Amino acid sequence: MDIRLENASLHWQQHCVFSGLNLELPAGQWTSILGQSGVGKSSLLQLLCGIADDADVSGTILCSDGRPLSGRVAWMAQDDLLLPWLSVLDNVLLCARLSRDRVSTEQREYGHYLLAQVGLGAKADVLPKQLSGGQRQRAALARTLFQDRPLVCMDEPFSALDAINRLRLQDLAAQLLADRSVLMITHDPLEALRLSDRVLVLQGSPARLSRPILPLGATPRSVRDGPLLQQQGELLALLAGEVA
Amino acid sequence: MDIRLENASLHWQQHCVFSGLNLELPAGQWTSILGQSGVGKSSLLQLLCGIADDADVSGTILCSDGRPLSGRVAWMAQDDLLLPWLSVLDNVLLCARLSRDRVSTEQREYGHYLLAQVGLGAKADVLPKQLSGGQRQRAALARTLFQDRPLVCMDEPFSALDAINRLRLQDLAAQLLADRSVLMITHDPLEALRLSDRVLVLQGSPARLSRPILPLGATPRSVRDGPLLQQQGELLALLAGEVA
Amino acid sequence: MAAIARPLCIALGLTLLWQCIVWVTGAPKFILPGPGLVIDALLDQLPLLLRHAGVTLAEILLGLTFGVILGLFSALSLITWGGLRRWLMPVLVISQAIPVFALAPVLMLWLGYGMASKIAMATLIIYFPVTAACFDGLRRTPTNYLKLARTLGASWQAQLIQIRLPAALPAFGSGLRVAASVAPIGAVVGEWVGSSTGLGYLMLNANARMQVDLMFAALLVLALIAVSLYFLIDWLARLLVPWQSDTLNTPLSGSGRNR
Amino acid sequence: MAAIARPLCIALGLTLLWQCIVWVTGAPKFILPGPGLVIDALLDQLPLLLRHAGVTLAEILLGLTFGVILGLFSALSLITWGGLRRWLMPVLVISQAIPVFALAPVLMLWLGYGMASKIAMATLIIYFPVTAACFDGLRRTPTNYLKLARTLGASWQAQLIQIRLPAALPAFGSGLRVAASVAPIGAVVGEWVGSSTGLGYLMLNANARMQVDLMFAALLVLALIAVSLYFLIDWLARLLVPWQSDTLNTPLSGSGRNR
Amino acid sequence: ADKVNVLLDWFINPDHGPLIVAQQQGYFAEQDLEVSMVEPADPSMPPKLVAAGKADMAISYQPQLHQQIDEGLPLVRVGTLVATPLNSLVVLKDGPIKSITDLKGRKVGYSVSGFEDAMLRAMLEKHGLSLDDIELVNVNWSLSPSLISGQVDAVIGAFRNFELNQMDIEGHPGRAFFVEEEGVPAYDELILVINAKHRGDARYARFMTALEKATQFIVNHPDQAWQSFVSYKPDELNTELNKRAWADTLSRFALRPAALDSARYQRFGAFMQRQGLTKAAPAVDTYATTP
Ligand SMILES: Nc1ncnc2c1ncn2[C@@H]1O[C@H](COP(=O)(O)OP(=O)(O)OP(=O)(O)O)[C@@H](O)[C@H]1O
Ligand SMILES: Nc1ncnc2c1ncn2[C@@H]1O[C@H](COP(=O)(O)OP(=O)(O)OP(=O)(O)O)[C@@H](O)[C@H]1O
Ligand SMILES: [Mg+2]
Ligand SMILES: [Mg+2]
Repeated sequence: MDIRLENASLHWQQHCVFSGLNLELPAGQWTSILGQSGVGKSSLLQLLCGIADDADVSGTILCSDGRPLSGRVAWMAQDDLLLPWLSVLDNVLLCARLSRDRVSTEQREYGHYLLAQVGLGAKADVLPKQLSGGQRQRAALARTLFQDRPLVCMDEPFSALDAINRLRLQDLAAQLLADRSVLMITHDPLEALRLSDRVLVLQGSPARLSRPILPLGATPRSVRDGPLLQQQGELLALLAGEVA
Repeated sequence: MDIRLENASLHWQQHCVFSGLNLELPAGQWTSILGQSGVGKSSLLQLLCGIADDADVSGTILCSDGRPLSGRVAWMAQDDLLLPWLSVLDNVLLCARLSRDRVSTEQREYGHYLLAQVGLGAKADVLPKQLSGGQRQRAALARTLFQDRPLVCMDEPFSALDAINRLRLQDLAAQLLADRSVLMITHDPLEALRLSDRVLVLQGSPARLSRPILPLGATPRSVRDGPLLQQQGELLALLAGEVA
Repeated sequence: MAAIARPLCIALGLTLLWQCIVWVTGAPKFILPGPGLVIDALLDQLPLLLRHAGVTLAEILLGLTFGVILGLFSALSLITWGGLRRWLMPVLVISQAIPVFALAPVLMLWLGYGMASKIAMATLIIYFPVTAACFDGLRRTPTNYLKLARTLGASWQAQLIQIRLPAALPAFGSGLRVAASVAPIGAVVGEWVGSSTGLGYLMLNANARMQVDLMFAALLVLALIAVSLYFLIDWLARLLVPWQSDTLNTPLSGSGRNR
Repeated sequence: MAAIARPLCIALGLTLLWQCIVWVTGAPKFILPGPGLVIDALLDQLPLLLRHAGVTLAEILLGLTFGVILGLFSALSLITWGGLRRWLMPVLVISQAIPVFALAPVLMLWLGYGMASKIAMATLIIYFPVTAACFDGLRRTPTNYLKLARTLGASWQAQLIQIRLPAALPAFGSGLRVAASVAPIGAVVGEWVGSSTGLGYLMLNANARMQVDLMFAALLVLALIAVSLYFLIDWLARLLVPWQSDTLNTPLSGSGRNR
Repeated sequence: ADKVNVLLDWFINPDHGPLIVAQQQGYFAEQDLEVSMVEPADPSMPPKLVAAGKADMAISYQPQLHQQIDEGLPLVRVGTLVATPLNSLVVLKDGPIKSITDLKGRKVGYSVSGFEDAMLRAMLEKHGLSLDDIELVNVNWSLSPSLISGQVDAVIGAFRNFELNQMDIEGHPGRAFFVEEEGVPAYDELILVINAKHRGDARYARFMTALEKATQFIVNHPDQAWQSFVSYKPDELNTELNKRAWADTLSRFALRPAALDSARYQRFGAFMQRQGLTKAAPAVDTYATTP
C-alpha cells in the first residue's frame, strides 16, 4: 500500500513548522528522515499518525487502497512511553491488551520472543522504572514490533543503544518489518543508509524535504559497504548544507 | 583535583551491577565510559554523584584535596529532567535559583549566552513541553554547563542530536569544560575518542572496567584523524568482545 | 453566549426536576416545598437573606483562607520533618475524625458566640482535606527532580519550595477544590451550633418555625455561594498549573485541529 | 516493636496534652472532662459503647463502599461524556454545597429512621470528594499515553479503563483517604438527625443528659474507628500504586543506603 | 448599667415573651440593667456555659436542672419563665390513637432531651403499659413532619403551644395528651439559672422585677405586647405560627417569676430519682432559690 501525504502543513501556535509539504511512502519500502534537531521531524511523524492534537494541521493523506490510514499505523515515540504500572511484558503486549479480546497464549509467547530478541528476556516481569534508559527504548521497540501494522513510524528508535546492540536490533527490525512500509527518524546517517530504501533530509524553516537518496542493494547493508560510505559523505554534505 | 573511586559496589535489590570496582578521574581530564546498554553506566554515575538512593552501595570516593566530593559534582541525567513549570531559561538558571541569593544579571546573561550557544536563543521563554526532544537535551546541557563544578558527569549528553549539532556542541562542551574533570557516558565511539583523554569500557556482569584507551593530541580532535580512526577499530573490537 | 445560556439551562433543568420530585413523591410542602414557593420566599425576604448571606460569606472566605494556609503549612512541615510526620499524622487523622460538632462546645467556651468560633469551625473542616491533598502531592515528587536538586546543591528549603511545592501544585489544586466545596458546610455547621446571624442560623430557625420555604430559600442562596466559590477556585487552580496538560478535551481519535 | 510502640506513645502523648489543656484552661468537667474520667466511663460502659459502635461501623463501611463506587463511576462518566460533564459538574457542586443536614429530614422521611438513611448520608458526604479527586486524576493523564493508546487502536473504553484509570489511581488514592476521614462524620450526622442507635445517638443522648464523660468516651471510640479506617485505607491506597515512587524518605543529601 | 448576658435555650419564640417584652419596653433599662441575648441551637449548651462562667444567665428546663445538678454543674435556679409543663404527647387528631392505651405496639418519635423515656414510662405505667410495648424512634428536629408523614404514630417532646399550632397550620390538626394529667408530676418548663457562685447577686432580683413587670404587661395588654415582641426582629418573628403560639402561651407565663415552690421541686426531684435519671435528690435550697 503506497501512502502519499499531500500539501501538509503544521503550526504550533504561531510557529509554522512546515507547509505545503509532500511525502511519498512507497509500499514495502523503508524511508528514513534526517534533519537538524527541532526542524520538525517528530511533528511530521505525529501528523502522519494522526496525533498532532495541539497543532494546527492541514493536508491530506492518501492510501493507494483508498481507505483511510488511521488505525493502520504503529507509532514509536521519541521517548519510550512505557506505562509505569504495567510490567515490561505487558507493555509489549499493550496493543493486544487494549483490544477487546483476551491476550492469547501465542501473543504472549510472541511477546516473550520479542523481548528475548531485544535482550530483555530476563526483564519481562519487572516494572519499567527498574530498567536502564537503553532497556526502556528496547522495550518500546519490542512493543512497536509486536504491533502488526502496514505502516510503522519510528522516532529515533535506536538512539539510546550502544553500537553492538544497535546493529543487532537494526537487523532484527529490518527482518521483522521486511514487508512493511517504514518511516524512521534518525540522526545517524550510517543507520539511515544501512536500513533504508529512501533517505530524505528535512531542512529549513519552514521545513522542506530534500530529494531522496536511494541506497542500493538489500537491507540491512554492511557498514563497510563502499558505495554506502560514499553516500554517507553525500548525506553529510546535505545535512551540513543546511547550517552553512 | 584527582578523584578516585575505590572498591565500589552497587546492587539493585538482589541484582549485583558491579562490585569491587575502581575508577580514577585525573584532574582536568575528560574520561569517557562506553558499554552495553544495561551494563551499569548510569548506575556508576549516580553512585559518583551520591544519588543512588534506592540502591545498596558501598565504596569510598577519595578527592586529592581531602574534602568530600558531594556538592562538587554536576550531573546531567540520561533523560533531560527539565522542570515543567520553569521556562527554558529558568531551567538553565536552576542552579542559581536554588541557591540562597537572587539570580544576578550576569548569571542571567550567561544563561542567555549558553542558550544561544546551544541554538535555543529564541526558546528562552517557552516552557519545556514546547521543545523537541533534541532541544530538551540541549537545554539540559546548557543547565549542566551553567553549573560551575570541578567534576562534571554527563550521561549520554549528545544522544538526541543530529550530526552537525552534535559536533558543534561537543566543541562547545570541550571548550567550556577545558579545565574540569569530566566523566561522560556515551554510545558513540567516535565521540568518546574525539573528546576524551581516557576512554574506558564497562562490561560484564558484574561489570568491570577495561584498561583505558588513551587517545593522543588536543581535544576536540578532528574526526578524520588517522590514529583516531584506528583507535575506533580497537574500541569497537573491545565493545564487540563483550558480546562474543 | 454559551457561558450565560448553560448555567441558565442548568438552573431551569434543576428547577424542573425539583418540581417533578415534588409532584411524583407528593411530598407535603413542609418537607419539600416546590420551587415556586421557595422563589416566592426568596423574593419576599431578599433583604433578610442578603444580610445573613453576607455574614456567612465572610465566614466562608475567612475560614477558607485560614484553612488553606494552615493546611499548606502543615503539609510542608509534615514533609520536611520525617520524625514529626510519623508522630503527627495519626494525630491529624484523629483530629479529623472527631466531628466538629463535638468540639463545638469547647470552641464556644474559648471563642464565644461570635464570628471567631464559626471561622474556627470552617477552618477546622477545611484544614484536613487541604493538608491531606498537599501532603499527598508533596510526597509524590518525581525522585529524579529531587536527585537533580541535590546535585545542584539545593538546601532543603530550596528543594521544598522550588521543587516539591511546584510539583505538588496540581494536587494542591485538588485539595483546594474539595476545600471550596466543604467550606460552606463548615460555616453553616458553625452557625448551627451557636449564632444569631448567618444563613445557617436562618435555616435552622426557619426549620424550627416550619417556614420550610424560607429555609429552602436560604439553602438556595447558600448553594449559589458554594457554586460560585467552587468555580472561582477551580479557575484559580487551573491558573496555578499552566504547564499541566489537561486531557479533558483530547479527542478519542482523529488528527488534530484543522485550520 | 516500633509499630506498637509508636501508637502507644502517641496515645499517651495526646492523653497528656488533653490533661494539660484541662489543667491549664481549668475547663470544668462538664465541658471538657479529663482523660481519667473519660476512661473510667469507657470501661464502665464498654458493652453499651461496643454495641453502638458496631452499628456506626457498619454504617461507615457501607457508606464508604457505596460512596466510593458511586464516586468512581461518576468520575468515569464525567470524563467519558464531555457534554454530560459540562452540564453535570455544576449540579454536583450544588449537591455538595447543600449541607446534608438540610437534606437529612427529607432523607429520613423517604428512607425511614433505620440504617438506610444513615448509609445514604455517609454516601452523600463521601461521594463528592471521591468524584472530584478521581475526576481530577482522570483529566490529568499524560497526553502522550493517550496518543499512544490511540495509535494502538484502543477503543474509548480501553483508553478509559486501561490508560486513564491506572494513571488516575494515585489521585483516586487521595480521594479515598479524604473519604475515609469524612465517612465517620457522615454516619454520625445521620444518627444525630434521627436514630436510636449508634455512637452519634449515644453522644447526643449523653450530651442531653449532661453525661459529658460518656459522650467523650463515645467520641474516643469514634476516633479510634476513624483512625483505624484511615490507616487501613492509606495502606490499601499505597498498595494500589506499587509503581509510584514515594519520595517521603528521600534523603536531603548523602549517597544511598550503605550495606 | 450592670450587664447581664442571657443565653436562651433555643431560637427566640413566644416562650421567651417576657424577656423580649422587658427588653423592648425598657423594663430592664429601668432597673439599670443592660441585657444581651444569644440564641443557641443546642439547648444543652447554655447551662454549661453559665456553669463555666462564660455567661451570666441561661434558660433551662426544670427536668434538665435536676440532671445538671446531679452531674455536678454549679447552677442555681433564680426564676421561672413558664411555670407549667409545655411538653406533651401529640398524635394526629383523626389518627388511630384515641388514648394512651392505643400506643401499644406503636412507634413513638422523640427529640432527644434525656428525659423523654422517663416521662413516657410514667405515662405508660399509668395505663398499664411499659416501654417494651412501644418502639421509640429519635426523630430529632422533625417532630411534626414525622408525625404527619406517618413515620411515627405519636411524638413526645412536642410543645403544646407550638407543635399543635404548627400541625394545624399544615392542615393536619393534632391532639395532645398533657403529661401532668397522665402521671408526671407538674414542673416548671422554662426556668432561669445562674452560676451558684453568684447566688444572691442583686442584679438578678432587679432582673426578676423587670420580668414580672413585663409579664403583667403581657397579660394586661396582649395585643400591644405582641407588637412589642415582634418589634424585636420584625422580619423573623412576625409569622402566623408565632401569633397563634403567642395566644396559647399567654396564660402559661409565670406571673411571679421569682417565686419558688420548694415542695414542687422536692416532689419532682424525687420523681427524677425514682425514674433513675438522677442518683440523688438533694435539698431544694441547694439548687433553687429566689433572687
Ligand atoms: N531503579 C532501579 N531498580 C532496579 N534495577 C535497576 C534500576 N535502575 C537500573 N537498574 C538495573 O541496573 C542495571 C544497570 O542499569 P543502568 O541504568 O546503570 O544501565 P546503563 O549502563 O546506564 O544502560 P543504558 O545504556 O541502557 O542507559 C540494569 O540491568 C537495570 O535493569
Ligand atoms: N507541543 C509543542 N508546542 C509548541 N511547539 C512545539 C511543540 N512540540 C514541538 N514544538 C516546536 O516545533 C518544532 C519542531 O519540533 P519537533 O519535535 O518536530 O522537532 P524534531 O525535528 O523532532 O527535533 P528533535 O530531533 O530535536 O527531536 C520545534 O521548534 C519545537 O520547538
Ligand atoms: Mg523529535
Ligand atoms: Mg544509562
